[in-house]
Amino acid sequence: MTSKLTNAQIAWRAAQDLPDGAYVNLGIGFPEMIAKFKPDGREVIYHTENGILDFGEAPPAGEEDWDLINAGKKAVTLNDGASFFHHADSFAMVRGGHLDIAVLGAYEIAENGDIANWSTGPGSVPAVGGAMDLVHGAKQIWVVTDHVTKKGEPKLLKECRLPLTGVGCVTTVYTSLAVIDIVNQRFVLREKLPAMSLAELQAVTGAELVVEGTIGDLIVPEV
Amino acid sequence: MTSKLTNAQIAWRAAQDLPDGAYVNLGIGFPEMIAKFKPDGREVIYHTENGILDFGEAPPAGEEDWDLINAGKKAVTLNDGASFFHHADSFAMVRGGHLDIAVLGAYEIAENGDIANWSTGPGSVPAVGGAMDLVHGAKQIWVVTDHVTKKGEPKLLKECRLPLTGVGCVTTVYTSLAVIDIVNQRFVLREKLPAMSLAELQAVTGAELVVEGTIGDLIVPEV
Amino acid sequence: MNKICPNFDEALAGIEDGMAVMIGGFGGAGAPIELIHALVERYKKTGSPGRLTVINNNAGNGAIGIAAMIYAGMVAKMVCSFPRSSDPKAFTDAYLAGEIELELVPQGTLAERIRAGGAGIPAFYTPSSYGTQVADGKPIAEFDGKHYVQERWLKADVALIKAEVADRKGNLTYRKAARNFSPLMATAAKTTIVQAGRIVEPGEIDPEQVITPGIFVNRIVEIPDPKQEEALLREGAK
Amino acid sequence: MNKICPNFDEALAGIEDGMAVMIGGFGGAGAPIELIHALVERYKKTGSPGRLTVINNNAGNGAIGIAAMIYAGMVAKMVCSFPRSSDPKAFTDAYLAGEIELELVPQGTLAERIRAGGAGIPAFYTPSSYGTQVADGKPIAEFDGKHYVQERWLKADVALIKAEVADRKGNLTYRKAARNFSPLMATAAKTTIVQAGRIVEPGEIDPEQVITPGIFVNRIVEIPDPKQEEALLREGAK
Repeated sequence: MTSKLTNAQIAWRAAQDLPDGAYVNLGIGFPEMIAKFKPDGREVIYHTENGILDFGEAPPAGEEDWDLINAGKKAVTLNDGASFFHHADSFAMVRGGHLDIAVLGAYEIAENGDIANWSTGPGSVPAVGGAMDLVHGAKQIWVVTDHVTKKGEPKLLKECRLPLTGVGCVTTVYTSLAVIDIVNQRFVLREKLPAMSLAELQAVTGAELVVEGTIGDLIVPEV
Repeated sequence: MTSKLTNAQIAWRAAQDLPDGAYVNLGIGFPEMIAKFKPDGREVIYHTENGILDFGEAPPAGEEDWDLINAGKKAVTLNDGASFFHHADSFAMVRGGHLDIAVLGAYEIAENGDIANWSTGPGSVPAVGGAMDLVHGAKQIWVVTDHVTKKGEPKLLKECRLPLTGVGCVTTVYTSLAVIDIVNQRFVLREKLPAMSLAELQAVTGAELVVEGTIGDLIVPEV
Repeated sequence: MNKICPNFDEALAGIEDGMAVMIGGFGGAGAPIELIHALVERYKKTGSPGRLTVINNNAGNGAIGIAAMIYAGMVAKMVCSFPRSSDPKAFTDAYLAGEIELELVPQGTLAERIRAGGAGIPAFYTPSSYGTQVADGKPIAEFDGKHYVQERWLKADVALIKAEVADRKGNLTYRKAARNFSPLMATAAKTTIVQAGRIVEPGEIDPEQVITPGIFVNRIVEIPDPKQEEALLREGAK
Repeated sequence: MNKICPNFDEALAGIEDGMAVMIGGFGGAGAPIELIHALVERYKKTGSPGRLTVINNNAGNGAIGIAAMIYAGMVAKMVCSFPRSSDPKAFTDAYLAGEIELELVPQGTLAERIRAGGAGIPAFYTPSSYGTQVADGKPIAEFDGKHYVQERWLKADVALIKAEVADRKGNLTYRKAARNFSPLMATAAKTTIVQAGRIVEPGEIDPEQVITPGIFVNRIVEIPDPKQEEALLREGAK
């Protein structure tokens, strides 16, 4: 197997697709990194479930205001034009289809767009947060993820095995090996690492990779 | 038939029952007069459907601000402690049971608490406004009304004949002749004009007047 | 990101025949008179947009605002709670002549349906109108021993609203009771078009005091010293 | 009308065993630490109120706030979306030991259920959780070709919330993202109890800027310089 993208590089690649003027919710953890790599010259407005629109970067250490946090409970700052609102209004933005993009992590993604990202099954404390709302709200649902599990097993599957977060909702998957759109319940390969053959990629993917037109090279700088 | 109360006198009588600290919605027209007669020393907070809590009296003529109106489109003023909110929040106050009292006019009231006050039937332009929400929202629904129609027919009936505004919701009726509570789907007579006998009052009432305990004298000053 | 339009043509572009148009305002407070009249002028010149469904609490007063739309013949249907006003002739005549359709919705249900449209709630239950003609044909359900009427969300192609202050990102504040339905309508329309009395830089509206966050707004046109419908009527506007 | 209480005893009077208590806050922002700890102290002294159902987005962090309630043994059930935190030991241990019940609700559904409780909407439909375990046993309906889950309103006996400014009539403002669930909870509880950092005269809060109108508030206690949960945790509070 060839070398793969780091999480930061996956985030960088996803960030290149952020359109100017988009309203975007970045999931807790890994997806939050995307904001760092937004291309210059594009204005993107970030939403957080706990009631802020148009927040900015983290403040310098020691200057945190713990009443000014994002959904991951990390301290943030405000951009000019920010607003505060309560949780029902915040999820009206989500559920009402007003966000352009929501980006999530995932345990599993199925070729029909199903996603599992909240529960590894019985025995743990279940926690869902806003994910079940986000997957049905934004116009596009992006997933950023390693292409395979830590054990090397495919995370892109014909059907999810873990408890679902949402059905038929994912639109694009940015992985450590490829960029894949979900179109008509199929994984359509858009880009792959140039050093990797289609057969090699298919071998670590749990459902058919459909090719439509040219496959782009997934080339990402060191970040 | 003996003399009867004027609308202003009916409003005065209803106003005497406003509790200190109550949140109250006064319907368009006749019920609005109640505010004028609130006994001194009681603080009552008025709600209007179009998004104001704690509004005050009408401004002097010529000093109206037409962005500061009540549901009857009349200019109002603000008390200290007023607030503005949008229509969904306004009706959350209504539907959610946060108002203590809503006062409405009526064409007909039935002994089970049904009220008809929005439509005189086919041929006219129907208009319902906020009445269908108010009748289900406030803890108490008061009606202020002449005891009979202009033709002298009872407005208090066994069953409403006109299209209903709400079912089983009216709690007290202040009429030109009497004060009547609706308890267990019966008209319970609380007060009547002293010059009028119970038989006389019953004769202009379309359903049985139940007497429980003493009937008070409905005595109202000239206003 | 700059949602400010230099003129009515750009602000009102894409409003087509047969669309559903939410219009802010309760009585004269919040009525976006300049936007409405620009649309009426366009209709008079081009014959479009016609056959509109107009959603507002009322159905016009006198001969300005929504009443002017009705007189111009642009309105096929009104969705409202109270189609009466001090001078309801425009609507009343058209309605009694069978030239305009009416969907009568209790005021709180109208507000909640619009909110639901903006919030992605396809249906909800309300006690309002249970047992009345207005509930005829609607699903009824019992919860905790009480009956409720199922109501559907209400969305629109376009919302025309009036704000007091706006910034280029679309953040809005309103003036007093002119707020009414406008923050809800902004959430429930595909394209929300705002006339604002004043445009400020982003950040000049305190984030605590933004009433409509910019995500709900698509286009803004600045109308300093806007007309107030009720004031116009009292001045005898025709 | 004066909703201001001179002390915690009056502010927290009437909270009884088995009640449902909504507690504002998301993470540490908006957590009414002083109210919570006054209630914990009362429980430790008197053994009441116990067996509480606590409704909050999270399930406590470290050993303060809701975690302190759990450690004290007052909480029978948590209704929340995300019972994890940087230090979720209090809840996790109790949950895995079977000592505390969990009703897991997606965050947007939790917010909407509370809003519905306050707004007199007994049930509504949401796309959230359709096709997942979380929807098991809930009614499903199709609208316009898409499936939705029916959710019920959520109410409480008591809400404990934290405001920045209050007046004696109960009008409130919040501080930044400490707003979160609190304005909703204020509407959905029989008794809403507020700790406010500052009390001002009615009229000093601009009517345009009131976030929670006083109709939703029952009692207020003034807590100048309130503790912030997250700041306390970072200072190493136990």
